[in-house]
Amino acid sequence: MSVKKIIAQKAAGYLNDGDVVNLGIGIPTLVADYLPEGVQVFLHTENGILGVGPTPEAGMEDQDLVNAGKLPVTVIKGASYFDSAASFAMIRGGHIDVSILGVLEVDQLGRVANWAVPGKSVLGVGGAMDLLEGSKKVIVTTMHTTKKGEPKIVRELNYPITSQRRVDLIITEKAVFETDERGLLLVSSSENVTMEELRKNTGADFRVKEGKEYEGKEPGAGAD
Amino acid sequence: MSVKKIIAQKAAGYLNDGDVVNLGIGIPTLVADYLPEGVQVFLHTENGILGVGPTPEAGMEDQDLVNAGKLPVTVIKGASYFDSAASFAMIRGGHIDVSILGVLEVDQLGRVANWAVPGKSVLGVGGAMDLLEGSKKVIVTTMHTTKKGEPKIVRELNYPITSQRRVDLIITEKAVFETDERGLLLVSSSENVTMEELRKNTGADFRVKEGKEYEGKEPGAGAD
Amino acid sequence: MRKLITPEMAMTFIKSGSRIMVGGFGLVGCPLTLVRALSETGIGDLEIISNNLGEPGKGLGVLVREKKVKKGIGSYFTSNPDVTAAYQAGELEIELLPQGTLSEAIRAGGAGIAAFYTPVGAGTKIAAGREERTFADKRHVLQEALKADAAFIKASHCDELGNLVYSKSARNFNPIMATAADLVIAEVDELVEAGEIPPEDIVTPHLFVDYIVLKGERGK
Amino acid sequence: MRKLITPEMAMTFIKSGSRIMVGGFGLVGCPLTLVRALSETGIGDLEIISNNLGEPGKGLGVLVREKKVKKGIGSYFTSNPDVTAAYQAGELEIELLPQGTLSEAIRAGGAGIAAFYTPVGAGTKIAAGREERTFADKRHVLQEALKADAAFIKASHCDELGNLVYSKSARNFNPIMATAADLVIAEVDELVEAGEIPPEDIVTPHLFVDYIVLKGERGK
Repeated sequence: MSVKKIIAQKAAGYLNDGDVVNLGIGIPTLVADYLPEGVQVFLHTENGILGVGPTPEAGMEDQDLVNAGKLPVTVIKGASYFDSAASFAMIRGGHIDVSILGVLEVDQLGRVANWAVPGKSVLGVGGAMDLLEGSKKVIVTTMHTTKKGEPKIVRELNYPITSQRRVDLIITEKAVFETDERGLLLVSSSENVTMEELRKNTGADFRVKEGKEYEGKEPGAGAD
Repeated sequence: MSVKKIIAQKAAGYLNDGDVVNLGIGIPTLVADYLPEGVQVFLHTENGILGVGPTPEAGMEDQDLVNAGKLPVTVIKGASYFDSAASFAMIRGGHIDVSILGVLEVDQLGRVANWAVPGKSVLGVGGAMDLLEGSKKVIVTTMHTTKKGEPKIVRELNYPITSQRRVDLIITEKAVFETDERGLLLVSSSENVTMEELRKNTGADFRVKEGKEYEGKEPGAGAD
Repeated sequence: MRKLITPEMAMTFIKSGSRIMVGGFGLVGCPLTLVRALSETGIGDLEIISNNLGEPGKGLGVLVREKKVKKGIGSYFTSNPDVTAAYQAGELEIELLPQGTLSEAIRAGGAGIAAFYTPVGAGTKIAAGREERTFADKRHVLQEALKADAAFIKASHCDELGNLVYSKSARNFNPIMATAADLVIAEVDELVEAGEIPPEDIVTPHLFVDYIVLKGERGK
Repeated sequence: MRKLITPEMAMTFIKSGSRIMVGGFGLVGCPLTLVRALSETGIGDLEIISNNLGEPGKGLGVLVREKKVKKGIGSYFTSNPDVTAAYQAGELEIELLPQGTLSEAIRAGGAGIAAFYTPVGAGTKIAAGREERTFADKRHVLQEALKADAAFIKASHCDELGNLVYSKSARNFNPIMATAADLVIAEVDELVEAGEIPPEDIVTPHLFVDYIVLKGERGK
């Protein structure tokens, strides 16, 4: 299984049956494929669908039916369509249970940068800020380091911040962190990852969550 | 024809084909019965209908289908239903062509009191303020004087004002007034009403609109 | 259907002192089964957000008669003389808003908008003491959003996920109240299977609805 | 049908320098016939309110290439490299808003709400210099309503009065833009008779719609 799929599978373990979930582009999109048995979630997409289904087979695409990434989708039974103001009212109003997002960076207070790159023209934000601000719970799924091996979890953001709201969970291929008002809490690390390696590859300080083992252990479904 | 029906008929003459119209309780409700030939209007009611039709026959009432006066109504072909926020978005957003309202008083700047009585508990306002504020055009239909013979068009309101917005037309059984930033303009008076009688029964100053005859003449349909 | 409960069970989620939104324009679109179930409990000291407080002895009027309503927030209470009497006796507090400001404040509550500026009411007694601001040379009044602990709403039918559609003008305040409370209980005439309501026709998507109660049901 | 006109006739209502809202999320739900008709006129210097400015050479992207757009107000322009290039060349002004703030500002424009407070964007670069205010211990940003001279929207079908319904996720910005412009022109796939769309299912009531154009129609 690819590393990205492993991260997606870990994130899927944190979803509860009945959750309304918004999935970002990239790793988050993969989460839908790894839902634990007995867990049905309802996928919301900010362009105006509740109840997104699997990708259609080639040739079966409907040009009026896309997700927020503008990719063709299907809908499940009981799905509904609504306009953009209504869709963002759902997001901003706190009606989305979980958003799963990719990031450029997370800081040590659990705040995210995922919309703009310094020095480049800032011409796109989409729903990133609304989702971070309004979702009841935000899960970040990300590779632990960049392609160049630099930490994505950093003391201070190098990229423009997306929201002052701290995310609830950060899930990488190496570890899972929760956050509290003081910062990051290591909940678990992957089997083959030592604490030393984790400290080295994490640009921010973190504490180990009390009562949690911090090596070689994954949280179970709904463990939060 | 009763005096109230005469007022309603005069008001109907000011409606144009295709207008979206909101009718208040009382004389305004009667206006629908006197539309000139070739003039179809679409009746909006603030509890959430566009396309209100005639009163249903006895025994044919639908308990889910009422107007803002909570009276049973029907709908015409092409009618639609919407929620209260959407309905008042239409009103406040300037999407209603004409509102026809009853009043307690109008002042000499054309401002209306029609929601509260001084000294009594103020426990109801409904859509009165929204309709006055938001409608493209407001027509007041009212008896020229109270049952006691006191003017309803007054220099200063004795009742609490409903909106700072001045109405466009005031139609009574004796006269029709337009308004401008300086006050009331007599557009026409009824055949049997002398100027002396009009001045006596009107509590506010008014000017006679330039180029208009002011006695014994009614405006034609769509004459505004 | 996992969201389907009895009216009595629904009332176990409500506490004295709660703020509850109740749908309906007068009795039209009012969740009468839920209101009756509430009146059969000992729950009182309520703050009710509703356009009206029912009619004498009908709908929310029952709660007024039983002196279970501490405060009413709405736009038109004049049609129930019991409300006027309770208000004058100092037993009932009233907050009166223009109907459009009321409905917009509820929508804002559900939409995560903290406050908005409306021109309606500016320069009138209803806005006395309120914060004002001028936009495009026009006076506007600041209105904060309204939210509630619970909303009782009435829909015509509902699928097994909790998607709702409404009948005719019984829609009124129901769809917006469904968005603006921590706990939303919908009373419906009829249940259908998921997929029976076309996705374009659903007015209240199921994510807003916590529990469903069947109209007229009692005592299970 | 009295509201039915040709795309060419529709363009006679548009002037250079106008501010126009254009529906659609990318090309989905974008009124492509109207956009093409506009590109075939000499009308330029436009301010376009739209989530995106199309794709390179497609939809609104045509107007960008032809340098007919003076300013874009939207939430996501990154997907069209022509926009980035024009922006960097100083030929195109951009106002970027979070997508929810954009859609709410358009709704507010149609609903007679002058401005509102949203928590989204507070404390970020996108809200730099904006007026802030705290509600319930949370920072909020003031956003004024957006209106336009004209709106081009896309619906699936329309009855003879101008009532509109939309197809699936092609609904997006169209219903709100239909409320927020002085002149609203709807491009539709199909016309039906009044009464064929059930009153509960109409998404945009006809009072918002000034003119109707048939999709794909040209040169009459």
